[in-house]
Amino acid sequence: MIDASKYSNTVKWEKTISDVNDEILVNLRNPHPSFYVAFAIAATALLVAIGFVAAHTILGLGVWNFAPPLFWAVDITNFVFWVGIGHAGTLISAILFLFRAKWRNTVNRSAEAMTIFAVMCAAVFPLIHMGRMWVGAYWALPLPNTNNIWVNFRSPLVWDVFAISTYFTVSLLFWYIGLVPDLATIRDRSTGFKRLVYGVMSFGWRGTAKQWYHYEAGYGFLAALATPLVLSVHSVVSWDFAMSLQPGWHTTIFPPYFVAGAILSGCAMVYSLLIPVRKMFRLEKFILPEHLEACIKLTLLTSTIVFYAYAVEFFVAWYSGNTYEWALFEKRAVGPYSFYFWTMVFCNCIFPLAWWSKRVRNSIPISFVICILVNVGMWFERYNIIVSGLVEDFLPGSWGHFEPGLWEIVITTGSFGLFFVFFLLFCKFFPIISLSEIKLIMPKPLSRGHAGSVKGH
Amino acid sequence: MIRKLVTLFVLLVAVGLTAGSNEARAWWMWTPGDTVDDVGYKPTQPIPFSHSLHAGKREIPCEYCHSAARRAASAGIPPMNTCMGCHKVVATDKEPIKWLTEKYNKNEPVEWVKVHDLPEYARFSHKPHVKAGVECQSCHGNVQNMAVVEQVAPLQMGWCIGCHKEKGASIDCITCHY
Amino acid sequence: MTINNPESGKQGAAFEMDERGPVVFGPVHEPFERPAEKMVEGPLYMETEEVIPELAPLASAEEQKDEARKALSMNLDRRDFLKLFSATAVASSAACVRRPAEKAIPYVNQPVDFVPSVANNYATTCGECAAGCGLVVKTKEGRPVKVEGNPEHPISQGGTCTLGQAALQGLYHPERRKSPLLKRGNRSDLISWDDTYEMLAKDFAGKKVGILTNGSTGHRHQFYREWLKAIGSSDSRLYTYESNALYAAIAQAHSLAFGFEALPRVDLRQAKTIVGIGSDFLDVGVSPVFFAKNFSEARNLKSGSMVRLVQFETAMTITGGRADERHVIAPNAELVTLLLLMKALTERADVKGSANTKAIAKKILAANDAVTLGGYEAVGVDKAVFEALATEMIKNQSVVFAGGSHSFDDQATALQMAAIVVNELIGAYGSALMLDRGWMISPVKPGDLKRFAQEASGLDALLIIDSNPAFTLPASFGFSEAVAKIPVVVSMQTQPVETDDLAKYVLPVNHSLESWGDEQPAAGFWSARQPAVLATTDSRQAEDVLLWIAAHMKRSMPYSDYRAYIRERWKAVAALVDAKGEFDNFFNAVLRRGFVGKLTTRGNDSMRDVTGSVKAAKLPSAGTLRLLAPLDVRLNDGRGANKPVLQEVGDAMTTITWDSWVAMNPQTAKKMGLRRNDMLKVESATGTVQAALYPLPGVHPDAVIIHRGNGHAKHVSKISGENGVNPLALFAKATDSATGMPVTSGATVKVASTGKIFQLAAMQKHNDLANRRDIVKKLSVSEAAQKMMKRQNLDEVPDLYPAMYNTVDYRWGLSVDLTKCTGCGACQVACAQENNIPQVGREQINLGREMHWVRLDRYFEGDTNNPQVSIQPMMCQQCSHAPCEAVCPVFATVHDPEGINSMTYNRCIGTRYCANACPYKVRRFNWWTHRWNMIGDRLQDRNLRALNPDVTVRTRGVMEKCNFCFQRIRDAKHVAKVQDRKVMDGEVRTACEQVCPSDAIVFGNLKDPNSRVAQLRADGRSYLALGGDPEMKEYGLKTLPNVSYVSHVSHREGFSDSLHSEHGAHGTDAQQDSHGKSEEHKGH
Amino acid sequence: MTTPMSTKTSGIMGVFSYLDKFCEAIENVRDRSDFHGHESFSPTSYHEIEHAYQFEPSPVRKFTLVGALTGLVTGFSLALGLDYAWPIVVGGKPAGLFSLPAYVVIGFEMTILFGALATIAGILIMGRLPNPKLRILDPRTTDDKFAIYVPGATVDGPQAKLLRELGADEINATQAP
Repeated sequence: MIDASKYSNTVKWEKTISDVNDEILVNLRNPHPSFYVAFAIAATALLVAIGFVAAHTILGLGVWNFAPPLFWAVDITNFVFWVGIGHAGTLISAILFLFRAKWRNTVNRSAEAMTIFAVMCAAVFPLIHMGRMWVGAYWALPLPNTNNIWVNFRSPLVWDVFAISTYFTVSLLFWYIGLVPDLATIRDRSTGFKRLVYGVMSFGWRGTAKQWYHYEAGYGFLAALATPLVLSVHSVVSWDFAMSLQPGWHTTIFPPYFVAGAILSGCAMVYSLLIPVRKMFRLEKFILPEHLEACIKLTLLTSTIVFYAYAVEFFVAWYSGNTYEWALFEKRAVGPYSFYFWTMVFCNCIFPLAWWSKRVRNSIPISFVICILVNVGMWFERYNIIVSGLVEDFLPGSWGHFEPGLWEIVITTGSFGLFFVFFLLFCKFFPIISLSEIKLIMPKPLSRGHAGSVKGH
Repeated sequence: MIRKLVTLFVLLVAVGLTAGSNEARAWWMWTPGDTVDDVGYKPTQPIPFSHSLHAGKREIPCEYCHSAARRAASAGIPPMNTCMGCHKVVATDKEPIKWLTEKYNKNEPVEWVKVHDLPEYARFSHKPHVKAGVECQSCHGNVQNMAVVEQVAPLQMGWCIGCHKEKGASIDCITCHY
Repeated sequence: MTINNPESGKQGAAFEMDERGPVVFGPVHEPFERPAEKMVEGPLYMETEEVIPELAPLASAEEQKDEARKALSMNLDRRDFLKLFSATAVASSAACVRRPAEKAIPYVNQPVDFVPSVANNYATTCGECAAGCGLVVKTKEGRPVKVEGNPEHPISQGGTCTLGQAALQGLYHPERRKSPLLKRGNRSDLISWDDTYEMLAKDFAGKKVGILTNGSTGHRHQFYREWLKAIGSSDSRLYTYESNALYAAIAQAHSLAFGFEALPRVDLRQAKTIVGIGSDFLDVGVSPVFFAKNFSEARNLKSGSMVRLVQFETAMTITGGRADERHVIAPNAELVTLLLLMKALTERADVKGSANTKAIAKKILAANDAVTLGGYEAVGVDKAVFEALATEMIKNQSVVFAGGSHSFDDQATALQMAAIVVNELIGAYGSALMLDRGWMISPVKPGDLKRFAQEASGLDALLIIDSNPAFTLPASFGFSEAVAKIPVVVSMQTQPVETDDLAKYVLPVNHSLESWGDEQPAAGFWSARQPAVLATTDSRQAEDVLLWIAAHMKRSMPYSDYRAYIRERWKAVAALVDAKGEFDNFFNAVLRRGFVGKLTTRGNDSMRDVTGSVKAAKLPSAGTLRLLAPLDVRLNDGRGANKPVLQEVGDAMTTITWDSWVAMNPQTAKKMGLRRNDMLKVESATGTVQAALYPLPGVHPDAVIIHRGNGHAKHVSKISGENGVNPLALFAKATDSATGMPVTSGATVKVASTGKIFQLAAMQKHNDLANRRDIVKKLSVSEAAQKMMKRQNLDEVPDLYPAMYNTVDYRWGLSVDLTKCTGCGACQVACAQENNIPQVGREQINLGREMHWVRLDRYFEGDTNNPQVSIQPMMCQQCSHAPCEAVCPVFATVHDPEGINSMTYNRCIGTRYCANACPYKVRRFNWWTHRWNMIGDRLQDRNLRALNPDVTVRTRGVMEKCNFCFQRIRDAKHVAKVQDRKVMDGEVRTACEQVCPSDAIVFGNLKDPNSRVAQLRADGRSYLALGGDPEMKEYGLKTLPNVSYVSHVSHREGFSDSLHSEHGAHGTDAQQDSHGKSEEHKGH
Repeated sequence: MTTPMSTKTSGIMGVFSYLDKFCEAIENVRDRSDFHGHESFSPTSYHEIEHAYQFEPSPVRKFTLVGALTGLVTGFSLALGLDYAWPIVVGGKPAGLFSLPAYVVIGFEMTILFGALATIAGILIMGRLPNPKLRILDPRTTDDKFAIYVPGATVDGPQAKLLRELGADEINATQAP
């Protein structure tokens, strides 16, 4: 009746479930000093960017460096980038949950948190890029109004509003419902005001068998709902581009291509977040090399899909015989924006190939660097799609040129600041690893011998 | 403790709402969509000109004074010489008429307060509406019964659209916004 | 167009006008007047004295006049009324929820012809240059809001040039002086007009007073002469001066050749070949709109052929851009070229012209034998070219236009003389050139400038009226020095200019839209000028000032004001046109229509022996860089430089705005190691200027071109001050001896890089078509003639969605003829004026954020040294399947059932997705808040009063674009509705269509198969931009625009083939310089 | 470490350290009448416990289904309904059924959103959450201990004895939750 987990056979755990609460929740007490340094940097970047955004709201969008024929540039690049980052969390929580991939239990909490903060970062950009965000926020939603006019449900941007807000809501619920038992754990370990706060946040979770049973069922359904959602969100985002006629945008491969890219960037981001967090909060004994390797394998898989998508996109551009399409792709590869293109190709497709070697895969420093590069590459992928797709399109008379300026750089940095401020706050106040879920994949506390000792005896 | 916190929170919210309510209303006023209508707006005019006397009791047709309504976008506020056309001889002993005559002789216009006011981006023309046989009263209310003119219709887009849909008139955006 | 009083009769304005009295218009002869093909409801041109008959039918003429006087005097109220009407009062207390209370302030006495919110139109004559085009000024609530060409006016035929279209910005220019200025030493004091008259009367008493003024063909110069005489000076002390030296040169040449000082009037309708020798007749010329209209008509494909333009030029002009055959000649080789052509002609036996002419031609050639022998190489054109051309010219009806502002050297009059001879040899006089009937009056007297230079030292006082010689003459001419010696200098200007610095008195005078006056563009054809508005600042009409001065000198002239003078003079005009009945009626009717005329005729003169004037033609010296300083099409000699709208219309060939640039041949630049935007030092013996380089294809390798117009002194205007450079500083003192006009072409210069880079604000970043086939389609004449026969339906495209426009009466469409468009930019100015489009300034243009609703895309193709030029006006295509509409999240841009892609500004939230989705990139985003009420620190800020009240002013964060001037459609539909009829073809004209001097744009109802635009759309030559190749069942993007283009038709060899070959694939050097390398796809 | 002993004991907590023992205990006690109303606590959702109880499928799925279907209908009717209220042509596509493909996105997103919200509601409702009145009986159950709470039993009662036999490490008296 009680099977030893398949994983616990292959994964060599040094810890037991009794160590989980004590060692993971150490972050609530005393983080590494590097935490404060990181937080200060992130907060500074965020505050500076808030100042810039305030200024651009007052002065006008003209302060940005982009101009016709580019009406989107770094703003929407960041939007797509962050939405992409936001894919890994729910993918890991939902799809891998359904696939019963156990390694997910070590990383899903932080990945989900990352998702939520990334989607928040993403949602900021459509707002600020309008310049008059109050109008946009008010009108882009289907609210009753005295004008008797509603939103255009045929616009990909309205789909975006629906997709992003649904995704954010579902991810948030998914993350929070997973947090509830862990918050109860923290509540049980604390006293006074803190106990009250965590008590309220945990809804009074008690961990009875009935609760666990409904919880598990609901969690499963949420995962089942979130799975198509994960795949749909970036498809919808890709339609922002694919639904227009622009060369380089108007292509059917975009949805799968974007989803794969999103998962690639998300997994790479998860990895590059886990490494410092693992160090900072001394979680090496819980996030084991085997788990990291599994994450890398997924990244490698999506990288090859992305590689394929790039190749197909090029092939189709050539094969279609469409002058405009092919001229654009040619320009991407050898034109004035080729730097971005080749950065993208090398970072997303070529460097990850090193992971075919198990040694490289298991070398944390090398993998960390490659993951960072993949993130850079994925940012440039979006930059490349948007900028090179717009800068030189149909009529040569309207062509232009674009390089990012000060506002682009500061606000992009600020979005990273926003992300890390939230992520670090999360690391400080919430369990970084899902306590209840990691207990599930650890050796079960069995009386018959092999399961290690139980605390207190 | 919880109770104190809750009380504090409620207090803060209440104070914030009170202080910000005017501002918030003002903000809504500027929001696209014109959420606050002006029904009942009844400003005090420089002289107590009574439509109920002129248009009601004396049955002067609207277009006698607002003569541009059928020819132009704007119905026009009658120039003072229109007033003086009658009031050179009529009711010259009344205070407001004396005031009016004095102003007229000084070549100074009367500064009426606009009652019906559309935003600048909504382009309304009286001409086609008059041509289509829309009664003045259907938008301006029974002015002939009003001693002081007040706004009776919200003059908001939804209201316009409602009538346009009903009458089969154009509901294209560019009809009014260009 | 608004009909002022549609209820007054269903017959329409034209009939009503005739009913008004026994007004007889002089017969305007063929081919001068365009026949009215169709009755088009036009505006009722109001003039200030008019009273609407139905309201005051019984008033006598005298009373009417009083009434009108009163109306005018009420204008003060009118303006206050406006101020208060448009300004919103201060917001009431915060507790009040309502919008800030607005005041509604009526007139005290409303003018009887005034209907609030209905436009009054006044016919008048443009005063921006001396060409005398007819204008209709649309005024709203007494305030001019738009200038349009008078469609009935035979000179401009409804068109206006860039400069004329921008007149409103001059009228409302915030920098216009508010009061007379008296300068004493370093002090300058504001003085009252009364003091001014008093002081000037004292200063002028018994002195030798002179007047230096700009060109005019009307009664103005005669008035000045009479005034000079009246105050005791000599009437010979009137000096007329136009910086466009072509007037003087042509007039002088004709004076020498025929003893008759005039400019021939052109009629190109029958012409088959036009040869331009350094000519700029489509750029500036002598009457740009008249020439453009003429040329455009000759460009109509009639029975399978159209006029062929052969241009020999050094610079790359708009005229050259239109040429079917263009030869690049060495700088200042125009005369030699013309002589070579003359030689080729005389060598043919069948040459036309009288024996006398032939003899003169022979003599001229003999006198210049040395030049003609070695000329071909020096000029850079083969002999065969001239021979072939000579054959063609003799066979066909042809004409030669020679000279232009970029080729005005010391042989300019000789060039004109040679042109006269050549035109005689090809029989152009009498067919294409009219000197015997309705010739064009020269606005200046040739030689006046020479006379001024000699006599200036003898003057005691000088009045400089509406002329800015301190800027427009080269410094080496010595104008400032000469004037500095005159004790009393009075500068009377509509706007601050450099010449003011030389004056003791600076008097603000009325803008031409505030003035009375007249012009006589062609002999016997009179065009009247009346004020459309009372003076907007405390200025006076210059002529009235003179009358007041005379009165203060106790030497009154017998006129109360200049208007009275004009009326008096017009009695002669009335006699000329045989007007019967009351003169008042005649005068009123003229003001209403804007012009009257009966062309004067004279006998033919035989040509005098002019050999002496055309001897010693010089061969151009090869290998040295020569500077040409043409007049700028937009800024002219600099008079347009303080108008942001003109600065922001890009130069047609370079698309540069707001700057001066140095145009050089790309290969020369490459050889010298110079790249685009390199700041160059251009140095001559007399000076140095610094401007950035633009390698311009089609320029002769030895030529350096800097346009005139920019480089004003800093204190003159915030807009033009220190903007660009004035190339005239580089010219040493040299004049064309026959006219005394300074040379503005051919100065030897050295060019070196300063090592700095200056980003020229060029609107177009890429200069060729990148081998794309469905953007600009080109046809050879024979192909075009074939296609013309075929009808097509461009809307027949396989489609999943239901057909549109089935249930509506109108489907608005536009057609642009790429053969006719010259790229002058008048449409951009008209559009900006009509639609309240802001100007954004150099920095924003550099980023690419220009706001023009119509972009002029200029594409070079072929040889870098002599490219083909295509200009494509690109406005919103109003796609039926608009990619921009579906992507807007808030329905801010949706489709009108009548085909207009509407843009609701107040609904727009600024996602800018529509602009990204637009394949034509014609949407414009408001990146900033544009200020309208002041000249701020930013150059683009404009006068609030110049705004068109019919068009919403857009705020920051809002997308905007062309909407086919929807306000005009709306007005016309309302008028039609009231009259229970449909809108007629031609009743609605978009601002761009209305202004177009080349008639390249046609707007109308596509549902009416007989409308002009529907005819053009069905014409086989038409195509849809990015519409693929429908004949091959390939439909491109299938956006189904309501704008169609008529293919660019040219006589150029292999013109259409270039589409399907590799010919167009090579990027020009200008593009290479900006992009590093040619990156175009080389075709499949 | 343990709940303070109260004078009024209303039940007992049998605390287990081992999952297998705990499951065994559950299997033994789940149908006993003297264990009626018992509650079992575990640190995480071991499926072994569910199996030991032999639970029926959770009713949360019904919440999900109803929520998702509501969302689907809402999404499509929102889009189509507003189209019929004011049919606007964009990009040559008339409003209504012609534009249906575009509304699939709206319908889909609303399905997911409503489904997810309903699922959460299901978890909370079925799990009697949030309920501040029910207290946690032994904080160690959220750490590494398993526990069975038997209401009404006493430390020295038969239930305590049975639990001790089934391998409970401790039997503590607790107050009613």
